[in-house]
Amino acid sequence: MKIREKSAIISQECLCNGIYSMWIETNAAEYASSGQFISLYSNSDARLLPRPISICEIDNTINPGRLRLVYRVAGAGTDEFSHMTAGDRLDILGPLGNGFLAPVTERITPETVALLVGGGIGIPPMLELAKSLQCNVMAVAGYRSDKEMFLTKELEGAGRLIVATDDGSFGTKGTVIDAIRAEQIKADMIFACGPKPMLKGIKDLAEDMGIPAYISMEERMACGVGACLGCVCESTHIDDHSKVNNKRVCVDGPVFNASEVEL
Amino acid sequence: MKIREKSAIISQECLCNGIYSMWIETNAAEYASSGQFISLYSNSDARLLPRPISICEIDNTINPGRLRLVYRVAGAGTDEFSHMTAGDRLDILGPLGNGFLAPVTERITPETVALLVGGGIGIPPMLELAKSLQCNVMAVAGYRSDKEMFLTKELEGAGRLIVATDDGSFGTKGTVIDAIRAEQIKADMIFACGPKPMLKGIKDLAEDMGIPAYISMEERMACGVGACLGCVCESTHIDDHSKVNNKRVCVDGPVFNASEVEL
Amino acid sequence: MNTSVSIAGITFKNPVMTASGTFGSGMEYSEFVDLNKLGAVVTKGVSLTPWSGNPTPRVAETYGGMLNAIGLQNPGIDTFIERDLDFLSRYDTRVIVNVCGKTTKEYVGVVERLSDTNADMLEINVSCPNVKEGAIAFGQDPGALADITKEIKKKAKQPVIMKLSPNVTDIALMAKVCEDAGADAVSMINTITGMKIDINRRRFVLANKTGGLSGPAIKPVAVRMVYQAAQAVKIPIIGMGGIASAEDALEFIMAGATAVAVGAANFRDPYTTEKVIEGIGQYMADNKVSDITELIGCVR
Amino acid sequence: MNTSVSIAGITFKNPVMTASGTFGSGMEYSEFVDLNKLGAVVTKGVSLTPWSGNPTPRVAETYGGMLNAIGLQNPGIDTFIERDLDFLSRYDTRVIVNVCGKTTKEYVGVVERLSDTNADMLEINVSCPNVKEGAIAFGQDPGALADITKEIKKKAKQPVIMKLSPNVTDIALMAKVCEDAGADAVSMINTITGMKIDINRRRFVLANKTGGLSGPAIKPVAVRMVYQAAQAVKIPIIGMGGIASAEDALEFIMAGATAVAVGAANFRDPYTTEKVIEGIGQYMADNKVSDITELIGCVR
Ligand SMILES: Cc1cc2nc3c(=O)[nH]c(=O)nc-3n(C[C@H](O)[C@H](O)[C@H](O)COP(=O)(O)OP(=O)(O)OC[C@H]3O[C@@H](n4cnc5c(N)ncnc54)[C@H](O)[C@@H]3O)c2cc1C
Ligand SMILES: Cc1cc2nc3c(=O)[nH]c(=O)nc-3n(C[C@H](O)[C@H](O)[C@H](O)COP(=O)(O)OP(=O)(O)OC[C@H]3O[C@@H](n4cnc5c(N)ncnc54)[C@H](O)[C@@H]3O)c2cc1C
Ligand SMILES: Cc1cc2nc3c(=O)[nH]c(=O)nc-3n(C[C@H](O)[C@H](O)[C@H](O)COP(=O)(O)O)c2cc1C
Ligand SMILES: Cc1cc2nc3c(=O)[nH]c(=O)nc-3n(C[C@H](O)[C@H](O)[C@H](O)COP(=O)(O)O)c2cc1C
Ligand code: FES
Ligand code: FES
Repeated sequence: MKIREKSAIISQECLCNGIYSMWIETNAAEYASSGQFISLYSNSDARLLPRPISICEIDNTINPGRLRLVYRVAGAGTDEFSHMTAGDRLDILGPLGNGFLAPVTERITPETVALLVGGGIGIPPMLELAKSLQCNVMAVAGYRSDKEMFLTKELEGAGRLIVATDDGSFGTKGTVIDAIRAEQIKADMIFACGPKPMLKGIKDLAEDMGIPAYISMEERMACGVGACLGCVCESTHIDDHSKVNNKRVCVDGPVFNASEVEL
Repeated sequence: MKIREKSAIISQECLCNGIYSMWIETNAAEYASSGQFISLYSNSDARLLPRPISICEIDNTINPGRLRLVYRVAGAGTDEFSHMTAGDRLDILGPLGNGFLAPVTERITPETVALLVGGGIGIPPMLELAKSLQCNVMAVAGYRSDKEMFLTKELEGAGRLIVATDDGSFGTKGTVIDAIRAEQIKADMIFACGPKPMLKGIKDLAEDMGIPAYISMEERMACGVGACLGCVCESTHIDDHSKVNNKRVCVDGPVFNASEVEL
Repeated sequence: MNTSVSIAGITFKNPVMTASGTFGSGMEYSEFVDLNKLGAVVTKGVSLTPWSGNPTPRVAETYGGMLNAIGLQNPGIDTFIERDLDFLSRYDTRVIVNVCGKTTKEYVGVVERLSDTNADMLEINVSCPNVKEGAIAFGQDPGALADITKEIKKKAKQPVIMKLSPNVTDIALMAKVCEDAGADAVSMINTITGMKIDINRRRFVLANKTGGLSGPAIKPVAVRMVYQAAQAVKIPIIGMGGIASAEDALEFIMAGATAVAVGAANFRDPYTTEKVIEGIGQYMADNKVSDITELIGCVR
Repeated sequence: MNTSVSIAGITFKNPVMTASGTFGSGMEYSEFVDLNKLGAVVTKGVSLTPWSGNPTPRVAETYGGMLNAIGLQNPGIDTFIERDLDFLSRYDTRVIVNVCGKTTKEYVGVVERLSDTNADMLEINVSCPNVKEGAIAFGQDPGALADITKEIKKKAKQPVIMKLSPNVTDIALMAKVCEDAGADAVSMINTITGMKIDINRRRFVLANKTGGLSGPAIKPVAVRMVYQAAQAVKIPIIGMGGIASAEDALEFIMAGATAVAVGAANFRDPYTTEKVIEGIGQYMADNKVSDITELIGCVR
């Protein structure tokens, strides 16, 4: 069930330089699951297209009907959102996409070891995933430096957390891949979100380890519901929709088994 | 001196069905005089052109730096303004135009009898004019009915006021012209603002009476400063700017000697 | 109150359609919109074989509009008939199939495959600015446009709508050429070719460099073209380009469009088509218009 | 940091100009903008005799833009030289005079009258969509465009910029035609023909029915045309259409424009030209661009 409505902003805070966290109240929360995303619409009449933002947390217990979105100011739209405050209204459409658990073909048991990997602004969706997984969770989060770290406390609360920073100012120096290698992590499956080169690294790593990796992809979107074919990514197999090799990130994804997509 | 700035809304109230009164704080107030207008800019990025609104009152005594604008909701822009409340910001450009007293070629003495005629949403600029004239002021205001009357108290405060209503529910039944004829008003000059047919009536009346009439004209505007030639009205004489018969309402007017313009 | 209109003998319950390529075959939007309420669903362009379209990024936002360079990705006519037309057969709405091809032969091939299907009409896309061969090449040359229209008309079992490109000097001429070549209707406008540059990365935003501009920004151009075409031809016109409200739709109808289509606006508000239909009804009630056909081309 | 650009041997202190017809001759805006800071003032179109233009309403707002149908009202070349050129001679900025006419003879007449004035360059408006004769008729026909360009070049003492219409199928062809006919530069785009209908009164908003669309809405079309023209010709291009910020201006420059002009944006913010100039300087500083000419056409 997808909801198109004016949501209400409950709170907004700056987590660190350029990274904002926003709780919104919306009927979409009821239908949401980890790895899905919400399309946010600008209040400016000049900006018509949606800004897709992953769901970072779903509150269906203390304040049911609330979603947390954590985002980086990347342009005019996200800049506008970052200036909103409690009580402001924000047009949304969601939840959209498949989410992390839909494409998981393996059974997850309490014994399963799930490795969650987030790079930069790919970290937020890992939080709801960590909270919702009923198994052993290990998270690896990659940041530029210790000054740009966010959500680490929340992730620690959900399982073991390993941090990598590009400049080595905290945790392992290097990428999340370096950290996983350095810590010789073993797992039954990987979930990942982050920049393309990182996802490529995860795909290779998972192949080496002989385990499946479920990765969340990004692409420019227009409809967000699978109709416009704006957001495709190249798939290894013929896709069901267009019978070519293009899966739609907005409905076939954003989470794909890494072996399904070309990176 | 024309000011382009973000003004602050001090107060907003609905005077009667669809007519709003707004006080704004702006540096433009210092340079404003009766009959000039302010270009208001929408906060919507879809609406780029100005909405010209006449100055209804200038407060340079109690709260210097404030202007009153009284306007009718006519479309999307004025509708947007009507929803603004104290503290909101509104982009403005002004004061624009010549104002009522600039084109007055006669001398005004304390003995002069000035007849001020406003029809509907043409009434607001008469208020500041009535307040600023140092002579005998008689005002005639035309409304549709007693339910749509506004600014009558303020106008009464500034001189004698005669009201005409289309349906006769208050004052003289008929137009302002009917009222002036019925009351056999004598005056040395007329100032008028209102719909085109009314201005035409005033022009004819003034000719009959052998006195000058200064009328405020309306036209669609783009620049508001005389550069685009969007807002011209047909003039009886060759205009100075383009050497044709087109005066610019935004700078040559909005107030013209009725004998100067074709109606 | 009558809101139905008729084009080439086919009756539509109201003049509001979906613009090709912005609504898929209705499946994705059926979660929001009751397809039975629409005048017609106009499907995404379909070709003889599957097309994979252009590389990404395929869409970009512009002031009051958007660029797209999808490149006509589609599953080809076989899957389309089997899946999409079958899906649409369950709804009480008209089905207009948008057809694309690289050569006249390919267009005709698709048209022939559609002969004994539930497609009510065919819309021939000779105006897509985002593919190298075919498409816009036909739509920008009066001679080529006449030829392809004639070839298609020879084989088509259903009425044929030629979808025109705004990227021409004289839209009235192009509409006339279609009428003379036997087209049953014309639709306009397809997107206007545009470009966006990312000044920080110093490169094109779209992988295809150029894309087609659509959305509210282009509405005045589209209304003008519908008006000019309406003065030149007698066949019905389906108008589109920036429609996001009933007021927008009525502008097109008054300019001469018999029907209208909602495109990019669906992306911002999936309920747009239903709102446009309701709003037109409201306008008719408020203004005591008993038959929508009174409004078609009423401004001259 | 060098921000100066050169067109046909004339140097401009920066690439930012005013778009003809949106800035008068600078008088009205000199209250807001220091004209000495501008690359050039491009004046409103001037004809041989005074023109009274079209009836009102002449302007209408559209989503993210505006329509105008001024119809080239102007005082004629005599008053213009005496008053406007004299006014501009007091400023340290380049002066480009925009020229219009109904016949080739009229254009040439204006051009000749300008020979011994302080006009630095001439911009020939063969693309105004709002007058019945002349203007756009020349700008939409390659043959007529070549002819008028040649005639004007024969008589012109100053370098000649041909101002092109976007209402054509192939802008690259039109630019090439001008180059081949001897034009020193081309400028683009003039406005795109559009229309607005008042659905409540059921009539055209503009007295002229159609008008020219300008403003942010048209920017993607303008950038695309500048890019296409830049791939086709070697003469410099002056780009315009929807520029309201330095970012917008830089898109045009990277697409291939040597200079840019600000039009409708002046109406919303009279300080736009100065802000664009400052913003370009800021971009150059931030990105360590020492010479603006490095950016011209850098995206391909
Ligand atoms: C499935 C998905 C989930 C995402 N989750 C998050 C998240 O949780 N937190 C976060 O900070 N960012 C996330 N992003 C990226 C986010 O959508 C963009 O940063 C954002 O749209 C930029 O908008 P803007 O107006 O600030 O930038 P502008 O550059 O002004 O945007 C212009 C247009 O391009 C689109 N666009 C620009 N960058 C991207 C991008 N990287 N991906 C998709 N569209 C883009 C915008 O949506 C808009 O339509 C996600 C993207 C996708 C596809
Ligand atoms: C010199 C002058 C003084 C005015 N003073 C007042 C006043 O004191 N109070 C008042 O209520 N109205 C006044 N008006 C009319 C007022 O400008 C319009 O009602 C208003 O612009 C409508 O804007 P909108 O967005 O609500 O309507 P829309 O129809 O949505 O406006 C669309 C466009 O048309 C323009 N427009 C529409 N109607 C008019 C009009 N009648 N005159 C000029 N432009 C118009 C708008 O400015 C806008 O650019 C004045 C007009 C002028 C020219
Ligand atoms: C994403 C997208 C895909 C499109 N695909 C097609 C298509 O396949 N066939 C076609 O004829 N037109 C296509 N169009 C053009 C639209 O049908 C329509 O003519 C155009 O977008 C103008 O309408 P709008 O402004 O309401 O979007 C497409 C437009 C968009 C935005
Ligand atoms: C009110 C107005 C008047 C114009 N007059 C002229 C003119 O006299 N000569 C000309 O060549 N272009 C004229 N133009 C076109 C502009 O110079 C410019 O090419 C066009 O508006 C696109 O730029 P913009 O979107 O920045 O406005 C005029 C445009 C407007 C809006
Ligand atoms: S955004 Fe339209 S198909 Fe994915
Ligand atoms: S509005 Fe531009 S000249 Fe008056």
